[in-house]
Amino acid sequence: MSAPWSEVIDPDMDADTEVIPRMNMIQALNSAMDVMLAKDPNVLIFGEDVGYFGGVFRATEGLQKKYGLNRCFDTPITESGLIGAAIGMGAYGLRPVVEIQFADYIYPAYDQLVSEAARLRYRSAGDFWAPLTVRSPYGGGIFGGQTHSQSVEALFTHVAGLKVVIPSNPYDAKGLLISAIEDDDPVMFFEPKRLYNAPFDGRPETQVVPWAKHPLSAVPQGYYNVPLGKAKTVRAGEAVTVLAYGAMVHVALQAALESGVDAEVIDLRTLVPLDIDAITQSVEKTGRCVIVHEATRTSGFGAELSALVQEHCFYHLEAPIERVTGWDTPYPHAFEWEYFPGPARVVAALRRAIGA
Amino acid sequence: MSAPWSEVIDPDMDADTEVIPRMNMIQALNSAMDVMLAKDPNVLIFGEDVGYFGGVFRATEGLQKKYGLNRCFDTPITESGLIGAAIGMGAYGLRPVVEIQFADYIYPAYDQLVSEAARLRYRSAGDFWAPLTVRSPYGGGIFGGQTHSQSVEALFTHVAGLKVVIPSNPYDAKGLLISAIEDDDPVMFFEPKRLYNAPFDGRPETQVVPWAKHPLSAVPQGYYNVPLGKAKTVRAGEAVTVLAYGAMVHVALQAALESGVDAEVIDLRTLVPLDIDAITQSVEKTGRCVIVHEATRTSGFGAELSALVQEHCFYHLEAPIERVTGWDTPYPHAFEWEYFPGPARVVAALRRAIGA
Amino acid sequence: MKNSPALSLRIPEPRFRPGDTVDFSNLNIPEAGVAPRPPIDVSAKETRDLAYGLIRVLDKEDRAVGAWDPKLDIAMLKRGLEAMMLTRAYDDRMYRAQRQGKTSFYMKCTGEEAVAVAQSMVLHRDDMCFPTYRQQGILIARGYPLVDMMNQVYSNAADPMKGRQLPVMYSSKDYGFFSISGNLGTQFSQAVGWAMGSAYKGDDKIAAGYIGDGSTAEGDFHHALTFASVYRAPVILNIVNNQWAISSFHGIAGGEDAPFASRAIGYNLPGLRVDGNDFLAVYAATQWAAERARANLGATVIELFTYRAEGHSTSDDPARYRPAEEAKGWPLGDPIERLNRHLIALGVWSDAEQDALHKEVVEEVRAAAKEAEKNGTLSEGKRPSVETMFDDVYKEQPWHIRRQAEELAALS
Amino acid sequence: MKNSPALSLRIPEPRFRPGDTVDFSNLNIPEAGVAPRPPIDVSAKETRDLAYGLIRVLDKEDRAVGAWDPKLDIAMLKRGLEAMMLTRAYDDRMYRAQRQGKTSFYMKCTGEEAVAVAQSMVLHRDDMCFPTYRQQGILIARGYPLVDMMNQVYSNAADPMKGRQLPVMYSSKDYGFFSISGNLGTQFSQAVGWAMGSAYKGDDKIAAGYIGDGSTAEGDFHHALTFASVYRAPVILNIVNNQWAISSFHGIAGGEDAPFASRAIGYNLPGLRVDGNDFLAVYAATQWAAERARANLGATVIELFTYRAEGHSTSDDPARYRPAEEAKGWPLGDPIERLNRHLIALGVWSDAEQDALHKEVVEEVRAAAKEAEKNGTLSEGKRPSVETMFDDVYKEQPWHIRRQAEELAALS
Ligand SMILES: Cc1ncc(C[n+]2csc(CCOP(=O)(O)OP(=O)(O)O)c2C)c(N)n1
Ligand SMILES: Cc1ncc(C[n+]2csc(CCOP(=O)(O)OP(=O)(O)O)c2C)c(N)n1
Ligand SMILES: [Mg+2]
Ligand SMILES: [Mg+2]
Repeated sequence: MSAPWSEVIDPDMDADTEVIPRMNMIQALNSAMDVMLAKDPNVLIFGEDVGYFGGVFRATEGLQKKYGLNRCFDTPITESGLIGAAIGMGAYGLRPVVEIQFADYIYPAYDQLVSEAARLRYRSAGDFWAPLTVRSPYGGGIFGGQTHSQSVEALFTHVAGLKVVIPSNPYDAKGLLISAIEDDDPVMFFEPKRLYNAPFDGRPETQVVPWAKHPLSAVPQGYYNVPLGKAKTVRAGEAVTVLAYGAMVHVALQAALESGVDAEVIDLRTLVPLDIDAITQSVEKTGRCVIVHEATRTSGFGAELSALVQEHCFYHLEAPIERVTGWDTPYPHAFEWEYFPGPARVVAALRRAIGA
Repeated sequence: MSAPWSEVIDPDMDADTEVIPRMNMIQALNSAMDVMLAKDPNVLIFGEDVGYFGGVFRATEGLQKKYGLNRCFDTPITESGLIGAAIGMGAYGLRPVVEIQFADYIYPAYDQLVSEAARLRYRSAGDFWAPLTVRSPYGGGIFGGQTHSQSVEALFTHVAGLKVVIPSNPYDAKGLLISAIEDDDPVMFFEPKRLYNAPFDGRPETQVVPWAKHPLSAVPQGYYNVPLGKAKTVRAGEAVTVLAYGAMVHVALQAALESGVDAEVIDLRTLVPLDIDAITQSVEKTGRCVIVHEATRTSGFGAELSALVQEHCFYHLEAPIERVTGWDTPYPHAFEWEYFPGPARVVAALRRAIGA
Repeated sequence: MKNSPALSLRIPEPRFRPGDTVDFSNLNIPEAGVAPRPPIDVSAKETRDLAYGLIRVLDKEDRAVGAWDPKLDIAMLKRGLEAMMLTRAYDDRMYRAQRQGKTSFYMKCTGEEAVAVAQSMVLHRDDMCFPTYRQQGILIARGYPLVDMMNQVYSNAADPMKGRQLPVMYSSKDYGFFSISGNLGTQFSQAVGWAMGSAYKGDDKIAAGYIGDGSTAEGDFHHALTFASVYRAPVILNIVNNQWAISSFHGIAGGEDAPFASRAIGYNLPGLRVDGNDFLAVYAATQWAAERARANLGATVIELFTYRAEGHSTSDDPARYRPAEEAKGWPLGDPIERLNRHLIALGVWSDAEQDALHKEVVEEVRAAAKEAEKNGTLSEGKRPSVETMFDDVYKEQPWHIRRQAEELAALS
Repeated sequence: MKNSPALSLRIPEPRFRPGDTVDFSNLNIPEAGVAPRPPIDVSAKETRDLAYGLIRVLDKEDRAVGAWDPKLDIAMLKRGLEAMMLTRAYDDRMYRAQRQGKTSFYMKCTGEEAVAVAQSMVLHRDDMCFPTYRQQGILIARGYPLVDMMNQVYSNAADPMKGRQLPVMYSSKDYGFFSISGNLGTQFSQAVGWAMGSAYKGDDKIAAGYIGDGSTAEGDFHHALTFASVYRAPVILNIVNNQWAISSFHGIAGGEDAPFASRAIGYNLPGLRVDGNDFLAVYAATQWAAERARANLGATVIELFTYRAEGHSTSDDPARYRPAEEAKGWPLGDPIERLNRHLIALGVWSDAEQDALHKEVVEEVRAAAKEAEKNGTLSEGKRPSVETMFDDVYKEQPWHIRRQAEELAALS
């Protein structure tokens, strides 16, 4: 069976940089921050263990050494405190890029993000704003147990004033992170940690193939961006539309391959603002829709997608919209693969969706 | 025009209590706590300003005087701290009933609720649990501006392990609160503050009619309960199903009346666990569905309802499911009635739903 | 174990409840002038007595005494007096406007005017204050137009906040006044972040954060002190201890057994406890902290010991939980009266001048209100235009908000 | 203003990074025996010197000296030694099990064994500990079956937590060991709440909370101290200062300029700073605090000054951020060695006995591991039954979770 990403539509790499090295997602993220630290003196990076050590996933490795203590430093372990400080710095005119070590640990900062970062521009009628970027690894597939595996995106998509971005490959990761840092609104940037070092299609039993073998690991060394708010069709198809993001993009591609269903797979990339046109165009064509995410089902972002699809495409829909998601339980350590929505579950949903 | 609640189907008051006084919602809630403090020495009440003063909305008035300092007391202004303490007390074997002064101020406690209260039973495999009840006024209609008007329910419906309850009238408020306090799981109990002193159908220009004139203000003085997880059909109809909760139940009834559309209005009462049977039975009958809530639209609980309805009733649906919700903005002080989803917006949705 | 006593909870209660006779004689109030004024590079530990004491300058004879006397010239004193009086007159007018139904809500700072006014006179306009809802005196002392403040309170067509915020939640970058949040405490750590921004850039601006006694219990208080200490941020962290948090007395926040200022020492930050109703003491302590911050020596925590003389807000009736006469019994007096008496004691002021000034500020406020009401009030007249309610959620309006704006427009 | 210096940030850095020579000679370590032991009803302020000092009992000659000597009998000392050695042997075995792929993750408490072991010997089994992931010694000292701990680490068929939790996140109500959370800090305020529960009921049980030096920066730390102070809760609030928080040294949490114990005073709580590698000092300080709590005098904050001798977890390589020899250079030594030497100094113990005991505990652990592995490991053998993953989200399974369980079952 060939790797599912052999079906990936090639990226349009319009960045005018000579060298196109291979990067895994961590390297791509690191490169984005490197580029932005060099480009804009107002960009600075902080978070727990991101300084000398370079972060528990090594995303900020070498940046303190290269740019100095002031530009990339450790913070006390208080997610609320560090977001609060970042808001103040943002209001000062800086562009803080902060890391929350795991998305599971973002809750202490929820008030600062929801009540403050998201609302500052609105409540002051544009007098103040805080252009912060909050990076955080999320999702499962690493036997992290219930506090290193959570998918929290829906808790932020409900909050007007925040943008929510989730990349699925190194090329997008770098380009989207640069866009997020340059954006004047607060951006929640969730990184599917299972994809950091290699793509993963949801089949733990198969051998890991490194990013280097994936076309989207060809990442220009210099500056480029991938715009926020634009989805990407990563597999064209006629039978059913699959909406996915993060690690689930790879699972969806694998499921399309395994099932033989002619699925069109859309990588949403940005959840808010959503690329509704890409979605409706596809569903109007296929008449069927499967939504895949790792988060708990009830009130997950899949609910919003399902609601939007039926609002926009009701008269085109030929079968119920399917949701393939994590269960409404915490992520249980011993049952990683029973919880993780792998290709088997997506295949089943694809078959149901096409009535097979 | 007659009051919309004249159409309310009468409650089945099977509680064997003699006196049925009239209570507004605050009195009903107070009565529920009074009954439970008397019944169970493990019940205690705390929160900001709930002690001597009796709470900024007077829900705990008189309880400290009646039961003593220990049973009903003020806490420091730290929502996280007071929920943390409540979890510890719950684990000790108590049944804390805590007040978060406004739902807008619940975010500092989000971590304790999501990471701790919701997961304690699961992660300890039943070794520990914390049966706390978190009461909090929510919603707009009182010119409270963006930090006294928020509807936060969807942020909790996404969290496995929490129950979410929202009453729409004094009778239910008391009966549901008693059930919540007796429940062994953590229950988020959101109170539509606009309904505290009188019902409100979304028409600010009409004169306030007190609860006393509403049949559901007949609240038994003693113990009774309304079970969690059960919706209630508050208006029978054939043309379209309206799903609502809290203040929106009254708005929906008013819209049905105004529009002349033969709507069936379901008061969900409990969002998690949801009474899916009541919903599907109705939608299968009407083939149309309008969902109404005050919260911001994107990723609101309406999204989950919409997704569920189309999953369960796809082949019965004759028109797109409509969502009438608050806008994806903070609640702007000057535009209370432009933000609040009043009957005019519901009427328009009802008409669209029936294709009129 | 079995012979240990039954445990019990201690639920703190204030000394006086409605019906009780107010008697503050057991409150330990050090004499004016006795607190030493250490050099600004003092170690945190050495400020211990200041954190447990009370810095006071104005003595019983209304003279300025001791090391903390800031020795202000008469013009400055008069400016302070006038700004405090204008603040009080403004509060009175807006309170009445709310009672008349012209707006939904209002909050006074009566009795606490010295805090905001004195501090804003020390700080530069390009320093940034992160105020709570009781520092309107900052804007007033800095000459922000009263009419614009009122436009905000009325949520009218000229409201600089476009009707988005509850009354009193002002914002003005130009006047060094950060957008007020309804959420308590959150801005304390933001103030530290802003100050860190200035330090990061190698600028010379400093920040001032404000938090109420009750709100010190929020985590933000701890985060702010931790960050300020670790990164040595140029910030003044003010705790406005007005004894009450709505109906809860300061003891519910843990302020009875250890003064709030004393929290600072454990973070290696100097803590000053200051008579908040003593304009000169507030001025001097702030000056000390500002010099310290500008000299790159880091943050200072100042507890401003004052009293909330009126209700929490227009939604509150304090007589339900404290004796109606408690405010009058407050032993540290009223900041306006005290500065007035000081000027008289200096021989440069008279009761007649005070009366005339009072009339002047009342008239100034009255005129401003007339002007503001031309732009509408919450209940009547012009409003901000409705479409604007969909702006500024993001810098650019995304499609879904645009469609919602259209949906609303289509309804009318 | 313009002549003030350019501001700058202070970013704290540890004294040694990889490549540096470790030299702790500038660390101020008071002599054993010098700290006074106040009565348990001492005021918080009077514990100031204890908060800035270091309570130590074992002196350079391995004798127990001073007012804090708990004067334990030999049997108790040997019990403590054995529990610490068993803990270390257990850690070593489980660490290797992880390296062998038998589980996903493991965390040792090497060098910190005295904290959990001594404290759990002071506390009663029906008191409740709210541990972090480095107090496995509590369970071990109390005789909780090693096999069950291993079953948890392996997430196997006999895991008392049914495979739900990451390794080391034990829970046992019966052993006074609260369910560990992966979220730092959260349980500090819960411990206070539990203690308040006991006080509310008029019972005599007390609670002990644990938090790491790094985690003190979380708001929960502040909330716990505030609640403990306000309601006078019968709780011991332990700060385990092992110098490191993953790669961040204690200075990033603000522990360099003011010891963590000193935070307590500002909340009117006594603060004790204790040599955490001195079994006797830990025992004595805990006993003092427990007596205080049981006498209804309220909470005590104890900073346990120790050193994380190994990596943060199996996912960590400390040589990336601190000198490999730093652990060996730690001037307060190793708790097991120190207690061993004390027993030898007392003339009741020998190196040979120590060796024999070591072999015994290693064998005990080996046997337990063999037993546990019969129930499976994470990678092989029996697992908890899959359906159980849908239990205990709520007390009763609601319809939507039941349907999801069915959905999963239908797949296989
Ligand atoms: C996070 C949060 N919790 C609760 C409230 C409700 N609330 C508004 S003001 C107030 C009292 C604040 O007291 P204090 O900090 O002493 O300030 P003061 O009003 O005395 O100036 C409370 C509880 C809020 N606004 N935000
Ligand atoms: C809320 C939260 N933030 C971050 C983390 C990630 N994390 C796990 S352990 C750790 C360091 C904790 O250090 P410390 O409190 O000193 O405890 P120690 O590991 O030294 O025992 C961090 C940052 C977490 N588990 N929870
Ligand atoms: Mg106050
Ligand atoms: Mg540590």
